[in-house]
Amino acid sequence: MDVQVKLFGAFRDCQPEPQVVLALAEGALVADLRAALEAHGRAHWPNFNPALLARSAFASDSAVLRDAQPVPAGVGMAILPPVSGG
Amino acid sequence: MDVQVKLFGAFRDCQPEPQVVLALAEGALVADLRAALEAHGRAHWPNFNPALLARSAFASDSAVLRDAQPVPAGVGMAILPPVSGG
Amino acid sequence: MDRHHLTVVEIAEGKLNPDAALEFVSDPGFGGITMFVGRVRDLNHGRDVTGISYDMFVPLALNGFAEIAAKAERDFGGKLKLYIGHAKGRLGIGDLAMVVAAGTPHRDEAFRACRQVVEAVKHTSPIWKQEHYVDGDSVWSEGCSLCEGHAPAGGQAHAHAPGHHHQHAPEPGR
Amino acid sequence: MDRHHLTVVEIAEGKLNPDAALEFVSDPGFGGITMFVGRVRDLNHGRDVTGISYDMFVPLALNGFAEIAAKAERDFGGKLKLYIGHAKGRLGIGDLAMVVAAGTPHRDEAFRACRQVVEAVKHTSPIWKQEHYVDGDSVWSEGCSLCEGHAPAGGQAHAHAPGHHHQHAPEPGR
Repeated sequence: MDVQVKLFGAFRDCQPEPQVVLALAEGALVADLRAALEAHGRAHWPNFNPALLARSAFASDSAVLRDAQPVPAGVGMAILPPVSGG
Repeated sequence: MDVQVKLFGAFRDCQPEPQVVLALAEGALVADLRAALEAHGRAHWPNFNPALLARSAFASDSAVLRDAQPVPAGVGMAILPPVSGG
Repeated sequence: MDRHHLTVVEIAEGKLNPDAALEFVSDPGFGGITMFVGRVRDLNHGRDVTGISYDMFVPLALNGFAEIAAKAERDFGGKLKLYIGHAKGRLGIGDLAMVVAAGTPHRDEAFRACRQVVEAVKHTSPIWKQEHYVDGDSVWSEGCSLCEGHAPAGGQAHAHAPGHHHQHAPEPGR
Repeated sequence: MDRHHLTVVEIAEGKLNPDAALEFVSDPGFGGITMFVGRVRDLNHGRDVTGISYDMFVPLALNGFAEIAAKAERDFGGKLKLYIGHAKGRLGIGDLAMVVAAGTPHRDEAFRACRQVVEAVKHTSPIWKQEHYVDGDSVWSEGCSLCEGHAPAGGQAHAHAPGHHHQHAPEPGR
């Protein structure tokens, strides 16, 4: 399945478009999505920072999802670097 | 010497005027002023509350004065019931 | 002391202005502002309140505000602007009794300075309130004694915890 | 949840309004209101700042604000109105980044609820800031990781003390 991942914070600077689309197997976990984004970053983003990705979380529109959870089907995802609001 | 004492809070209800004038000996301490006000209250104020006076402080325009301090000459004084600002 | 604005507003002449307080404590170097607004509420200890009269010994109160501000400046390192305002006279429900604002570079100091100043004003300022009830009765609130043994010399806040409530002294307006 | 107003304001479309926040959290039964205003300051870690861009994942942020408000309501007994507002986009020096206001019957709860909400928003909301410097450079601020091991599940504030500052994560706007 194709999963769209919106980019936020420092990931905005990796490419002009605000999202990437990654191909995952059916039933993939968030950990698989993390691995796919890391592979994509290493392949396509000259300024990719794997350490930042390791400290970043994945989320749907409504909740942060843990690595052991499945990627929900048909839902846009987002990659969230460490936050610094306010 | 005559000392004017401004009345605040619940002491406002003891008489229509907002102050009393009490006669004290030269060199009187705040403790003497306290005794004089108590005598005045017992003599003239039907609703006088000695317990409230015991919890009240005397002050000039610029500072709270302790019982052991002299009453400053030529300065208006005030009787301050327990405070409840804000 | 132009970093601190200290004011008593007679209700017949005007109202406390939270906007002016925010504006006063703002600074290009400040990232955090905390403001407290105390308002007259409609119910206290189960009695319907129609208003509160605030009596105040104004010169001593302003003197005390200046001491409170000076202490906050010492405690929070000098990079601090403060606004301390209190109303005087007969207030109705919802009227503003007190506005305190603190501006500092970082938020932690803004929160702590604002809280410290509010508690000091409430516990040491020569201000008295008389609650007026629907049934026509009026009662002067009990409060904090300023006598020795009750409060330290110098007019500074005594050692009440922030959440302190007097057993002998309900705090009707709050 | 009409006791809580949760909003994100795109700077191109408007500004955060502290007056509206005060108004919203007011109630005839409330004696205490505490408000925090976060503003962009001109200097951080010795570098002259010209502005900050706030990036935000808006639907998740609003969801998080609602969780933060629900937790505050549980923690402070339900008699609470909250306003949580955050700006989005490119802000200049002095612009308001964040406004949080809490109204409660008594002041202690107002102070504690306001502080708790501010810390939760800063530590758990999907909001990122990019500082812009006089020399033309821009840097994304480090911050709080939302990964497991860093933050608990459920989007609630993690166990930072109120005065917490990240060693790895200076807090430039504050």
